[in-house]
Amino acid sequence: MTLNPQMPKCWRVESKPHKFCPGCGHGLVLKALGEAIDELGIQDRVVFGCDIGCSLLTWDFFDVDTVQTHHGRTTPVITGLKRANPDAIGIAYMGDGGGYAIGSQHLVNAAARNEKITVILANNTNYGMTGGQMAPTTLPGQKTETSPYGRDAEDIGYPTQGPEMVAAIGQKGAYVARGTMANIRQLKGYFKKALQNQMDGTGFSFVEALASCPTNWRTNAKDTWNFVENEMSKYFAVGELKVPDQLKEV
Amino acid sequence: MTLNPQMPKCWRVESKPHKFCPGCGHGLVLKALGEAIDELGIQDRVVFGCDIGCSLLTWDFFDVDTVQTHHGRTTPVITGLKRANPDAIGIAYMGDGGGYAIGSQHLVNAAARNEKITVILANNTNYGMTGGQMAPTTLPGQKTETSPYGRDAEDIGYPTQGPEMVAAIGQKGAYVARGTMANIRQLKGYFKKALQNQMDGTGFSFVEALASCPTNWRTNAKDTWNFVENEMSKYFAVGELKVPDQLKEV
Amino acid sequence: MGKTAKIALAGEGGQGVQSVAEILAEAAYEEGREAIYIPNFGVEQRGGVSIAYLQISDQPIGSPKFQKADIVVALSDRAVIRTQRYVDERTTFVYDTSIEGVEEHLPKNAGRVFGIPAIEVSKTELHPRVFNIIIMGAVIRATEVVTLDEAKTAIEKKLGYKFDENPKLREMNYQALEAGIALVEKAL
Amino acid sequence: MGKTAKIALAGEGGQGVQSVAEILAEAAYEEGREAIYIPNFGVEQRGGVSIAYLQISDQPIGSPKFQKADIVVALSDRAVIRTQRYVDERTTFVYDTSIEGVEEHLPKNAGRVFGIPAIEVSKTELHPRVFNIIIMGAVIRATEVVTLDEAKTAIEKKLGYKFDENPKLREMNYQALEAGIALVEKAL
Amino acid sequence: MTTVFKIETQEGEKGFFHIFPALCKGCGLCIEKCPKKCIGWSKTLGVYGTPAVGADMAECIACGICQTVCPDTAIRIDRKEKNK
Amino acid sequence: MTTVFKIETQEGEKGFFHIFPALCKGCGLCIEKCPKKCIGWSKTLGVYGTPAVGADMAECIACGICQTVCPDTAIRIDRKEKNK
Amino acid sequence: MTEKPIQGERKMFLTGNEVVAWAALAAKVDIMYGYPITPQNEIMHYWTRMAPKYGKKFLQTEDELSAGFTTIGGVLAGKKAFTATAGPGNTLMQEPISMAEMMRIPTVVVIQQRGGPSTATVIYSQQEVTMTTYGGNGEGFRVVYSTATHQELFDYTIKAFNTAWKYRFPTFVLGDGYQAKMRESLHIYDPEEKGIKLVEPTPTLSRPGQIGVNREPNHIRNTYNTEEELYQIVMGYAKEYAEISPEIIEFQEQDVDDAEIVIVSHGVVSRAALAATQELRKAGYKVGYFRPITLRPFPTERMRAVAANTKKLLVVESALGQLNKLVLNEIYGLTTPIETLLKPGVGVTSEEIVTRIKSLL
Amino acid sequence: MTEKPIQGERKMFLTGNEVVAWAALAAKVDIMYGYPITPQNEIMHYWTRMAPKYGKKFLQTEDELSAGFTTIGGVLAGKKAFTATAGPGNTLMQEPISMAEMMRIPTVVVIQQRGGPSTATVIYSQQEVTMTTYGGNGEGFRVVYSTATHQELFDYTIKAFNTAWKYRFPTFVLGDGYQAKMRESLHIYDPEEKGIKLVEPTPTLSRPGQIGVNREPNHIRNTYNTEEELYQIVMGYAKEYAEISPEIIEFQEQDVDDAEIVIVSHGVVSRAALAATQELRKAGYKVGYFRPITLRPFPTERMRAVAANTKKLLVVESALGQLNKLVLNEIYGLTTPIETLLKPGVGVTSEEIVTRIKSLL
Ligand SMILES: Cc1ncc(C[n+]2csc(CCOP(=O)(O)OP(=O)(O)O)c2C)c(N)n1
Ligand SMILES: Cc1ncc(C[n+]2csc(CCOP(=O)(O)OP(=O)(O)O)c2C)c(N)n1
Ligand code: SF4
Ligand code: SF4
Ligand code: SF4
Ligand code: SF4
Ligand code: SF4
Ligand code: SF4
Ligand SMILES: [Mg+2]
Ligand SMILES: [Mg+2]
Repeated sequence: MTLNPQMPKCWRVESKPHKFCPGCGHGLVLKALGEAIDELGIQDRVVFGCDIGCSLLTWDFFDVDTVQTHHGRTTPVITGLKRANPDAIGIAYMGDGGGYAIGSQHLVNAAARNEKITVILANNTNYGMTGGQMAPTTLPGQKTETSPYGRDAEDIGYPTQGPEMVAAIGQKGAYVARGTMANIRQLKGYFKKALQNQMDGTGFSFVEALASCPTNWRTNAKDTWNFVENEMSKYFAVGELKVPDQLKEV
Repeated sequence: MTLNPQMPKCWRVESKPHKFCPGCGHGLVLKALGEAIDELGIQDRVVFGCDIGCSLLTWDFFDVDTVQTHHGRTTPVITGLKRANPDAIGIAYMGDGGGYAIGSQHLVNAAARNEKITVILANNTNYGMTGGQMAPTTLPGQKTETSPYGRDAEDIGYPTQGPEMVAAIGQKGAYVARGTMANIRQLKGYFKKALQNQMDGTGFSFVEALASCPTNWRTNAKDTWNFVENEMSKYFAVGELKVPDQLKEV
Repeated sequence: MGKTAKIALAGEGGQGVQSVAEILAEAAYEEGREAIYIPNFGVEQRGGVSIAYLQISDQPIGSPKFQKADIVVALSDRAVIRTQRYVDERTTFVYDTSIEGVEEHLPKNAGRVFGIPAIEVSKTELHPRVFNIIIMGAVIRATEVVTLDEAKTAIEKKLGYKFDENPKLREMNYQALEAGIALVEKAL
Repeated sequence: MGKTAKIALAGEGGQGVQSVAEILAEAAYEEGREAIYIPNFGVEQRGGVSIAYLQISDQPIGSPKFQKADIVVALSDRAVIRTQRYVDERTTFVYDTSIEGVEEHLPKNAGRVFGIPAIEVSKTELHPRVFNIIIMGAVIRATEVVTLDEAKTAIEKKLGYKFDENPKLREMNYQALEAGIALVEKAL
Repeated sequence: MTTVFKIETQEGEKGFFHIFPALCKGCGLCIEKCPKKCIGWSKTLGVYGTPAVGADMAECIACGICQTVCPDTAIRIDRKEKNK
Repeated sequence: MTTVFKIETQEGEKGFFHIFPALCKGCGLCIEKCPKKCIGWSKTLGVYGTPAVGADMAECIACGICQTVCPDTAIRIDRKEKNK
Repeated sequence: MTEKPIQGERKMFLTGNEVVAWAALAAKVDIMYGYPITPQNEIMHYWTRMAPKYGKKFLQTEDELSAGFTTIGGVLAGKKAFTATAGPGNTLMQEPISMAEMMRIPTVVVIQQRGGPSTATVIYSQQEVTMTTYGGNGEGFRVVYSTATHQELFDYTIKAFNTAWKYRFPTFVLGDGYQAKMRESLHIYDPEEKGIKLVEPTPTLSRPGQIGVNREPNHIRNTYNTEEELYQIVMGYAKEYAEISPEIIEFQEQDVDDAEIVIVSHGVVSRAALAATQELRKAGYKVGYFRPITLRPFPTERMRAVAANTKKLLVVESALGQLNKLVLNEIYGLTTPIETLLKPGVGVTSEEIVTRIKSLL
Repeated sequence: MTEKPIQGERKMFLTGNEVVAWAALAAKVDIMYGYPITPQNEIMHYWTRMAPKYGKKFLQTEDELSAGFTTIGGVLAGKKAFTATAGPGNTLMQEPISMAEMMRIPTVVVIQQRGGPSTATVIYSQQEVTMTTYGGNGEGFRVVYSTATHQELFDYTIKAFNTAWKYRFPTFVLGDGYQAKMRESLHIYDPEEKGIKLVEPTPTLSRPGQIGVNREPNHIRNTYNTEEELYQIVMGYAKEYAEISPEIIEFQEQDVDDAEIVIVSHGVVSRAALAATQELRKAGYKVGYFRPITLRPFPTERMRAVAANTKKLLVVESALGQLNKLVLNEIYGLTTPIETLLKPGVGVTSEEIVTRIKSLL
């Protein structure tokens, strides 16, 4: 008997090892997502859209129908698809740049319209794909390629509070949470609720996941964990921000 | 002695009567703004930017330096100007469509970066300039040209809570309020604080003003007031949402 | 009428020139003729002059706008000024005589220029609300592009639902139509 | 050398081919010669093969990329495959002998092909971290585009600040450079 | 101010009601808000040819609300000083 | 699954530690998270030519944390059933 | 609910925007996505009034980027989807359409041109020709129908969906503010009753079936890793586009055979050009009329033949030479002199053309 | 703080993106606004490292729309401001640049072209020529410098600010991914020390003084009410643009006088073309080289003269005929046959050109 890796069933094994860097948080986030899809048994119905950002590397990541879209535009593509085919389970996967910067009008308006889709956003405090520029989520003092002397929060603000913003504009029936790669079980739970909420037709679902980018952070494994667990958590509170009634007992 | 109309001093008399429809809320909002500018004595320093929307009709409304920009893009134009010349007092004036739909990425990111500018948004629950289509702020059941059978909140959500969203993403030092044309004195007070906050260099300032659009609402004077005071107020709570410390005693 | 009749109607926002043009176009269409009606529209429509461009012909019609009109009807001071450009020596220019100080703005180059007291008549003899129907009557008489009957049918189609509620309205509209015709006849 | 030397260096992300190319380019530039160095870059750089294109000449250089290289150095299996396209009958193709099963992928049409045990040497004789400097030595010897001295100056410029902290490093780098030269000499 | 607007003034016990017909668009917002319900349509035409407004000065208390709510600054209220 | 990954298995008292070198990118995240600090670099090379990992099975408690935190599913832990 | 929107053929007197909404219903469109902009608004107004009666959908998006990308989403779901825009909205629409071009997504976009550059006027122009045919960071792999009458607006809107779904290149119906807002008569009809086959849409994503059992997942992408990969893709598209072009190309002409001067125009301006041609012919002038209906692909072969066979061309348009450039791109090598009558942002009347032609002959 | 960034002249070995950042410093640019995109990122990286040392500013915006519009804001404040982008970012940039075109705002944008359409590749192409010269819903009232070497990248970036502020048309420096990422040597210098006068920027808004006392407020607009108003504006711009074009136009040529075939190329491809020309000349082939440096305005007069004087043209570019269209637009009436070597999204080497020329002669 050959033993196989403990990959989620919906991961596309032919494209593994995946294209992310060593230690990349995207891998962990997508493992949690894959398990959530498996456990809900929805592989056949999922349409996965990935943004441009390191998320683009997932264009053949899952054994589910997948569309690699354009930077910031995954939310409208999945929205349009879901509106046209309400039976599909639409997942829009993106980074903090794609979701909070160039695609923020789509995010807040999809939330405002209570689109029945699930948006998952990997917050790694920088623009990973383009080589580590400042993102809306970059921490105060954090050095990036476009904040070489550290982000000056007086001048350009503190990190964007995405789920808080979405919760503020979110509607009755919306599900909003922030998880972390440091707690995969919890993160998977959030993903399951976010997908269940869509399947129930209740409302918009949004989960931010704190994720590592060791390449651009220039961190070793130890510092990577430290950054995720101790630095990011100073600014980004993990937990559920909005849970519709029908998911409360879950 | 000839008596003159009680126009704010900074109104440009040569362009009056202004170009708005009879009973248009923009006129009242801009009266409050004009008085705020007068009382602060900042006419020479103000740069006023107007959006495309009925606000475009203000391109020669004030005797202040004015730029008529592009639909949704007033926030970045004023942001860019303020960054280049911090002595200017930048006002970005727009409608609910320009601010919450096509320009929402600019609004939330200016708020997130705590840009030292003042954004004023006239919420008239529709797209006035283009002839009365649904806006993010359209009330449930309200008929517009693109919601001819009334806005279906189940399908496309309840009205966007703009100031609430801005407050959620807003930073320390930000000023956020919602006023109404039904209370001009209060509205003027909000505008003054919003401008003072910019002059103090404390943070981003945002005021939404509930405003009438009798033309597209197809209301007579009575129904216009009724809609502003009784219908809109069901969904839009007037008041201050975020007041930085230095303005609290004002 | 082999040739295309070109008509420009201009007035203030509330004066209803667009519906006059639309009804006339519908009437011509129902008569089986070719008609193009195009409103002017722009960002200043909020407080601007409203112009309706109407062409009626027996042949397919070219450009929806035209350079010079056969007949121009201008119902306000600003309308008189804005429509100058459509006037040449073949144009009949009709204006409302109640516009204050209009004389100095009237086109010098028009084929003929005459005023009708339509606002006055609507206020005193009929009702301000049928002012535009008087104008319609005037246009019908001045251009003869549609028959009175077709005009009535078109009005019926457009406003019939209101007439059903209040049959007196129908009466008043027909009177207005005829008043407009009469005004032009008197002026001619 | 009147002619332009065209060099393609390819390896996995961590193997440092880009800095080898950059240092060589700097060395040539410092010698007063024309040099163009361009890295490959693409969305798959995350886990992809990294290629450095280097041209050194006495005249202004045309296109920054080229069709066929004078020398190709490929340091991994995938690098061997990806660089096939730059090989023709005038190309010298250098690969690392420790790549498992590489033989079947080696280009058939290359002018000459030879392997050097650079990975091995770096692991056993020197230190994995100077692997790329060994490669640099190999390239210098195989192409003779820059002198040993200039290469040393360029390394000094690039890594000098590290050497200041730890002078032993300088020693090791120079040894690596010479080791690379020796490896090629042996293979030739 | 270089532009001068024609003014029509009505005087009452508490003050003056001035209307600038060239600014009045006849929206009626003032009529609705007058606490004394003493504003009505006037014979004078406003800027768009619709009636401007006037006040019944027997009723007007010169509270100034009409001035405040006019989006076009077409109304000006001048209170008479109490002591005078 | 049509793709088969080569596997290296280590057995300990509590269970099996399997590593798929073709999936291991040598990021070290597992090493940091092992509660027993019993994971280290192995002689086997991973997919990028960097060392893969292995466990000191004397220490390993088969808690599975390393499996959970590996972004590349390169580790598989199989616990031995208690009763067996 | 499922009643047919149009039974048989009917003469109607409509605005162009109404016509588009009717045509979309006739073409069995499932969903419209849109963002308001003058002069296109009434397409959405009519659609939102009529669509629900026939089980059709509408989504008003937050901007034109979203309108374009949601349209793409709708198409990927296998639905006939479209959007409509104008001017600055068209500028933004180039981003989603570039993606549709890259990924061969059969989106349909109706453009009602207005004045440019930027916000300019909300009224009318033919200044969106370059952008609609070749906009974005691509190579113009689109189909563009430029209509002149309400009848064509109806016919070509229906056709646009067939073209898009058959060839999978984004397809535009290029109208303008005049066509949008004016009323004239036309015949509306059910295309299938007329024997026009409607191409069936098929889903790219969210297809029925079980993955690994009776279907494979579909993975579609917008990004390539190497220059060479991209080159293959683009050249493949170019080849395909060239091959299908003869099937798509349409044009209209009159009196060109013996013409000493041929008026070249497109869209609504060609109405004036045609009227001018007729008037001048009556007056004995040897004038011809040529009008590309497809601006992409361009009727190169016929345009060349016409140009070669006459003494002069007069290109007339409500833009500063955008049609003229398309012509110049295609007829190089000829020496027939070209005159132009270029009126960016304003209408052109037959009188002007007549005057101009007379001055040229 | 106020120390000069560059003293005298210095030879350096830099990447193209570094060169742009240095050039902007040399041109006394006050502020850069930008959004990351490959292959332009390092312009921002270098700028953010160097700028604060010289009291310069930077703002990273939420997208390219914002980058363009904040740049407009900076310019209106009277500061030298610029942004840089590529590919899909350039597509979005057309919206703000259309406004700059309409309102005559002297924005400067550096483009490092990458593969298209849409996201495509992050690497290289010359597929943004049509969009950069004529993008948006306008008439192409812009200036576009296409550079080939790092020296030019430096020279023309400096010049771009002068051109923009002198003529008040939006000005582009059109590079590409190769130029962005490659390292080669160049001389950087302080332009004023070299006698190059830098045009002083002036504020449009937020000017000093007291309104009504010693200044009037400025009101600038993007919208017009009637077609005729807009027509006046656009035709006025067209006239002005035509008048200043001769002052702006630049091109480069070699061996065209007796050439039997002339290679036409621009940007980085012209390096290969020049090398090919030299090689072929050495081998005795009568080959010439012509390269427009300004793609807008185009060197029409000289291009026509060159084309008229040779037996054949070979247009070479890393796009599917975008330069070719610019050429065709300008040389109509000639009959010199045109051949093309079109390689969308991939580099062109001198070897390829040599081979092609040999096959043509
Ligand atoms: C319109 C457009 N602008 C910019 C880019 C360049 N770009 C690609 S990915 C990216 C940012 C990625 O950051 P994020 O969304 O946080 O994802 P990450 O890579 O960090 O996971 C940017 C700016 C682009 N592809 N398209
Ligand atoms: C890019 C772009 N898209 C669309 C439009 C059309 N447009 C002009 S104003 C407007 C909406 C105006 O609504 P709002 O912002 O609420 O202002 P209001 O007129 O209601 O005051 C729209 C959609 C445009 N000018 N530009
Ligand atoms: S760059 Fe960062 S986010 Fe992107 S794959 Fe690498 S580690 Fe992950
Ligand atoms: S349309 Fe509405 S918002 Fe616009 S001017 Fe008229 S009343 Fe005001
Ligand atoms: S001042 Fe007061 S009482 Fe008098 S008219 Fe105005 S609102 Fe009425
Ligand atoms: S005075 Fe003012 S509020 Fe009253 S009707 Fe006139 S415009 Fe309206
Ligand atoms: S199973 Fe637990 S104890 Fe064993 S190696 Fe993994 S993390 Fe360490
Ligand atoms: S096993 Fe997984 S977590 Fe551990 S080093 Fe390898 S890839 Fe990283
Ligand atoms: Mg990120
Ligand atoms: Mg509004």
